[in-house]
Amino acid sequence: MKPREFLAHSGRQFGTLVGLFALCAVLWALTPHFLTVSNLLNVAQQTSINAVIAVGLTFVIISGGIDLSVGSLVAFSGVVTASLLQRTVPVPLALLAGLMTGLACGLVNGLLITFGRLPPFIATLGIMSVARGGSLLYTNGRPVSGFGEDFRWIATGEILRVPVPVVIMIVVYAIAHFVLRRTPFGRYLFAMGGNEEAALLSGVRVRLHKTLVYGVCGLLSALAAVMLTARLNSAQPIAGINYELDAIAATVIGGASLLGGQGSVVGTLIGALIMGVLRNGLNLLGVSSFIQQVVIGAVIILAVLLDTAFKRPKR
Amino acid sequence: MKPREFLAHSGRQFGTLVGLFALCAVLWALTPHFLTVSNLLNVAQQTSINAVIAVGLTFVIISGGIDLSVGSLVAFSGVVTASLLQRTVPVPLALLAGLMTGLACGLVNGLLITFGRLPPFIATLGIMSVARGGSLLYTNGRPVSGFGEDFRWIATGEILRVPVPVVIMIVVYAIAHFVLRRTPFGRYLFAMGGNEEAALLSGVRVRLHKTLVYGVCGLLSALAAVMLTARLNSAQPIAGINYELDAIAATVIGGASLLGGQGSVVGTLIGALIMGVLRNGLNLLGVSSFIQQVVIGAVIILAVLLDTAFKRPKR
Amino acid sequence: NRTEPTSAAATAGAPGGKPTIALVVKTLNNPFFIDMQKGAEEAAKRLGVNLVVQAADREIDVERQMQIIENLIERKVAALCITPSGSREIVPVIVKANKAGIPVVIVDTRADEKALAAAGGKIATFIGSDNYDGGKLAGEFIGAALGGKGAIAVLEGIPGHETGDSRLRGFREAVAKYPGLKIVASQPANWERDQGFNVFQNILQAHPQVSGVFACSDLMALGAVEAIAAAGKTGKIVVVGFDAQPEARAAITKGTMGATVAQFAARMGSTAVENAVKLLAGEKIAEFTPVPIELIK
Amino acid sequence: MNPALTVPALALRGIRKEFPGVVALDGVDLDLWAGEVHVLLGENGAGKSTLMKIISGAVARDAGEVLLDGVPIEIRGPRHAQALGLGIIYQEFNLIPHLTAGENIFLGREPRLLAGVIDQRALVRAAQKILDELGVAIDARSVVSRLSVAQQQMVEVAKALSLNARVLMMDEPTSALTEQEIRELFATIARLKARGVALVYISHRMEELFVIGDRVTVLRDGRHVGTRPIGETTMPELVRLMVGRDLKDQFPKQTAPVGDEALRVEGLRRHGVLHDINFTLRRGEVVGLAGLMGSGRTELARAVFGADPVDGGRIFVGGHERQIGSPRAAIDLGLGFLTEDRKHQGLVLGLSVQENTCLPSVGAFSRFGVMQVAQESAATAARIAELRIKTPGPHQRVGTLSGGNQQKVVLGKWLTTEADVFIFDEPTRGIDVGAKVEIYQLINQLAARGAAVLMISSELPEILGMSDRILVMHAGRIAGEFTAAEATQEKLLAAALGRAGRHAA
Ligand SMILES: Nc1ncnc2c1ncn2[C@@H]1O[C@H](COP(=O)(O)OP(=O)(O)OP(=O)(O)O)[C@@H](O)[C@H]1O
Ligand SMILES: Nc1ncnc2c1ncn2[C@@H]1O[C@H](COP(=O)(O)OP(=O)(O)OP(=O)(O)O)[C@@H](O)[C@H]1O
Ligand SMILES: [Mg+2]
Ligand SMILES: [Mg+2]
Repeated sequence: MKPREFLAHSGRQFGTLVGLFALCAVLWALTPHFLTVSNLLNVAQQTSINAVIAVGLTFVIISGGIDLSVGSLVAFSGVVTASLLQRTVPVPLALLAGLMTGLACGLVNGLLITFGRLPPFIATLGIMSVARGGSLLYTNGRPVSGFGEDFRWIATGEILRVPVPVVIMIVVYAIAHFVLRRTPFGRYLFAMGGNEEAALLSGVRVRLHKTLVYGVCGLLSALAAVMLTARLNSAQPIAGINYELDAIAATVIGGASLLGGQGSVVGTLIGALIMGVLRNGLNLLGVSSFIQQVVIGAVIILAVLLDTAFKRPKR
Repeated sequence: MKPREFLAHSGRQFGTLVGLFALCAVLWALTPHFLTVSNLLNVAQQTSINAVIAVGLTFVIISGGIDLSVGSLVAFSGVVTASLLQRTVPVPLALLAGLMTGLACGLVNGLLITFGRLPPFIATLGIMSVARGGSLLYTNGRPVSGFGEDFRWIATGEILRVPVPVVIMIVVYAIAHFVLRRTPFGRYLFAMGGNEEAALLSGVRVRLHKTLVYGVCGLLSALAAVMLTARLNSAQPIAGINYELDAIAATVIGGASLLGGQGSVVGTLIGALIMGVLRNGLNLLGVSSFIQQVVIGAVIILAVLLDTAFKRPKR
Repeated sequence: NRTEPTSAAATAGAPGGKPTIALVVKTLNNPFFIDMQKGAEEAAKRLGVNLVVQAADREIDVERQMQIIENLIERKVAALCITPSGSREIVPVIVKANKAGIPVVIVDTRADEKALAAAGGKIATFIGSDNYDGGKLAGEFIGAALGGKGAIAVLEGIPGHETGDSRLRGFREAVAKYPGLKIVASQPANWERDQGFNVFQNILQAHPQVSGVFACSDLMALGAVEAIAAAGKTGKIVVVGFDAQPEARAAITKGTMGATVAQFAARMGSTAVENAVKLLAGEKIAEFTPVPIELIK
Repeated sequence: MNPALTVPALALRGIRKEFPGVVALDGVDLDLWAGEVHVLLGENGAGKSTLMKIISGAVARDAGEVLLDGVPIEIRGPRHAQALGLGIIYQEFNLIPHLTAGENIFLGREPRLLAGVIDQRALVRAAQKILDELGVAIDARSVVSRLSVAQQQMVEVAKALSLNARVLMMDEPTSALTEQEIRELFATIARLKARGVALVYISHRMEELFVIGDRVTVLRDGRHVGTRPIGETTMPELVRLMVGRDLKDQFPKQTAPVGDEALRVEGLRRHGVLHDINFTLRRGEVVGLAGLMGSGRTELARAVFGADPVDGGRIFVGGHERQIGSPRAAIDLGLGFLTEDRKHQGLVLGLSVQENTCLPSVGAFSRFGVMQVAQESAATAARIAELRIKTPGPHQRVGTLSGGNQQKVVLGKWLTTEADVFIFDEPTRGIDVGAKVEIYQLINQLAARGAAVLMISSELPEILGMSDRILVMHAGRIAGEFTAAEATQEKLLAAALGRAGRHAA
């Protein structure tokens, strides 16, 4: 491809990447603590949970939907996993149960949207509230904490000197990228989001794949829940509040359109990293809490402005 | 119109209205406190703030956009108004300044979206954070409180035995309905949301009207801020957090599509009332707060399910 | 089988003629208020009254709390016990309760006295302790534990939130008495455990010399404890929290946390209900019932 | 004995379909034999597309029977129809904008490497092969949203071909194509026919059906009014069956007195698209603009109308030089632009007939910022009557109208404005013969009223029949200019191919 075509094609990603590098360069200039291996690993770890949720949301958003329930599903799958672990259920079984909880809730979202014909916003808003209430009821509003080292390895362990959460994130992204680009399921997500009617008329099983994509999103929320629970050594019924906003932000900064049909896993990763680096940097710089909010808002706007400048079409 | 056409045309509203009545009927059967004049006025008052914000969001959503910053703008305009009042600026002037603050911030949203070509989600997410930080900085994080009776009349007064906030809500809805249905601006919102390209080629000044609609949304947020400040006798820099979710929910329950081009002011009012009645009823019934969340989620889903059942199209 | 509302406010809406007392807390997503609820429930059972406990989903949602109280006034509960989400924002609704003839008991967080007087509202009693005092206790502890010198970090709650704000003011004031103590970082972690972790992890990067940390709530403190463990510094940093949650108490026993401030939520809940019942019986009660604030270490 | 010779490949019996307010089909029978091209004719809104959608599983019938090889079947949905070997090219594009041509062609039927993995290389190869066989220069890897309308249409054709269907329905496949592609398409149809595929062909270009049709069925108001072997019928008979009356003249050209200059374009340039464009339109004149697909006619219209930025050149309206920075500015100067792509640029499908008709004139229909509903209704009623728009009422959603009727609404939009310079880009695309004549008469009236009309069209007969003067574009330049008298189909084609013709002044 010619450079111009390349830019036109992957302009969004490229622009955001420039934004990320610019942000890093600024932080590097401002504080010596930013560009150290240990800090970068911290950032990667801190980003991993949002990044895993954001992948699921990217799928949903590409398919033309939205999922507001991810944060509540993090809480719900988290407390399910944790309470099983406390009843000394073997770790793999507890993990499986936690993941299945997320999957099941996600599928309920999907069924409400496809068979119930609810707008995704409403269905997932409803489930968000139900799952949150459910987690609180299930735990009586109290956190469930204290797990064995084998479980906590998910947060504290290292594989080839890379922290396990970072490894999980990388694996999830690799798989997600492959699924999106190389499997019929991924293709159909773009098709449904781009023109649902046309996808249906082309013989795409829209209901099936739409239901599935919410299931996948729920599953990834549950994975994030496991990571979060291991990290904090505790599962809380109020975990994950407003996580949907962070995840959607990462996805949209990464170039996905809320109208559907557009988006990429790589873009989302960049988006999540921008948010992670930004928060880390502000902490390192010791910026006062009020100013932090101003800066976060301004940087999000600037990063995406920079980015749209790269793909300004001629028309 | 024949009944069937009528349903096809305003099916969404009709269905939601049935949902609202069903909800009221259930509450009436369950508690004697629900169907009293004072309680209904109470519900109307409690709904008024969300309802006013939701009108602005309905406009934005019809035009194909989204505004996440409404909650922060409530806080920002609120503290601006309040601090002026405390400096004994005359009430009308302080009100004007507050409203202009909201309008100005809304226009900034609009300009970022039109001239900055940012996705509405990103622009308003950024401004949400900036305005929140701004309010905190401006007030040093402390609430600004204690106003004269003339200002508080906005919350405590009555006109013909109807509380002022309810009167404001009714007036805003009447005007908004008129604007949407009977003015070029309203027509353009539907056209832009339905097909921006076609609207542009039909001579609609898309940028102008898009900028304006965010301005209007900001203005209405500021009006809500005034109402809230008078009600609480205090303006908080952290007021309005998550208000956008309630307002979007009211809009979408009321039949608007987040894809744009669809929606109505009457529907939004019904949506806001469903949420208000539901919360009021649960309090009256003394339902425990965890179960409340489950019930709220379930009722939102049921209300809209009932509603889609009314306009199920044939293949 | 709907029952017509009876004329006497004190018995309305109460099956079996028992009066209904309402407790409105900031939120029930927080174990502190769950403890308060437990205490109140125990007292209600003991004294033979009905109790409804309600709260907003979010602690900072003052307007929602106001709505809840308005709705309870509509329901004509016999007495209201309130933990205000905002000390000044609660005033208008106290006035409403006054107008409806419902006595108001304030628990845990004071209603702003000046604002209350200006609005002509009145409360029956205040039961509780002061967050500001608690912050001071925490500051004094950390000063003593570090021998009056060292670098400390602070984890704030949601910026602009009153509860955190008072705790912080108390803490800062106490620390200021030690010239050798320096607050090198003060960052918001929004009352959340995972943010407590992330933010403290980042602070440790910039300030590895930190030897003490004060978090405005145990949730954030427990997040910081995990961050310290992840950095391999367990035992080297004094962590002080607030609220004395069971987990924090356990951490103190284990030695991973230094101290936490206890406010005895359950006792506040039961005292509130006891006072309300006395009010309904026409007995006189004290204007202020202090509940001790204590450092658990 | 081969069943293909004794029973029709596909037979419809007593098909009925009702939409709210409209009976779209009422007891329609149709036999499709293997190896025949069966032409379906009917006015706009007669029910042709609906009938096809019933076969393709996009629409469920209310009553009637579908027989495949004589066996009654139930078509459960589009996917099922594909599995049964029933393929279709829809009248309205059904492509996914952000996927490539190849990905669109094989959507839902991607070649697999393993069970769940797409063989992208095989996909591109196979798609490219089909496109090449069709004789179009489209890269299978190009994103569909960047293709021109004609190219998108060819992608649709390729998609249908890739199905290897035994019954293939084409709903106005040529409405967006120029001569060149139409020839390629007809060659393809002949090949399919020889292979024993049963084809249904819908078109409003009457001359085409005598070239490729074997039998023709006419629908009117949702009812079957006759089936004829092509050899045993004539154009007038078919027109009579369709519209219920005789049509005297297909191109009722009237010349109006030519007046002052209405629009003059000098040296208009847009990098890579338009090169040094000069032309003049006078009041009372109808100027045809011919050219091949991609020659830049639409680009020229957009540039003049202020929809695209230009790199240089001057535009004069009514003799005064004007800066046209936006469509709004163009409309205010009295320009009107009927776009070629009604679904994406012409209409807001979710709004009503009335709202669409009045959209460019909203300003004119409002006083003190308030819409004058009575005026709007009156104007809409006038357009519905003039253009014979078939709709249950002015408040019907435009998206539910038949393709031709949608096109009429786009036309009505511009007739409602006070414009006196009209740019019509493919104005009669998808419009039935009867209505075409009415539109030509409307164009005559506009010219007689003193308006200037620039008519872009890919139908040379229409250009030749209706223009006072003809411009031909080739590769972004005006490659020829002819008077009505001197122009012939051959001369225009030669100019369009860049081989002959003289440069415009
Ligand atoms: N989804 C729908 N809802 C309501 N009415 C519809 C719908 N689809 C089609 N119709 C109506 O059914 C009738 C037949 O439409 P159809 O599209 O089959 O016509 P057509 O013969 O293909 O016309 P054209 O030549 O203009 O394409 C029209 O009156 C149209 O308005
Ligand atoms: N959105 C677009 N992006 C990139 N190139 C485009 C776009 N639209 C059109 N083109 C290209 O611009 C050139 C001219 O466009 P277009 O095909 O619309 O011209 P035209 O003469 O009007 O042809 P026709 O009307 O027959 O399609 C073509 O090469 C086409 O591929
Ligand atoms: Mg058709
Ligand atoms: Mg064209």
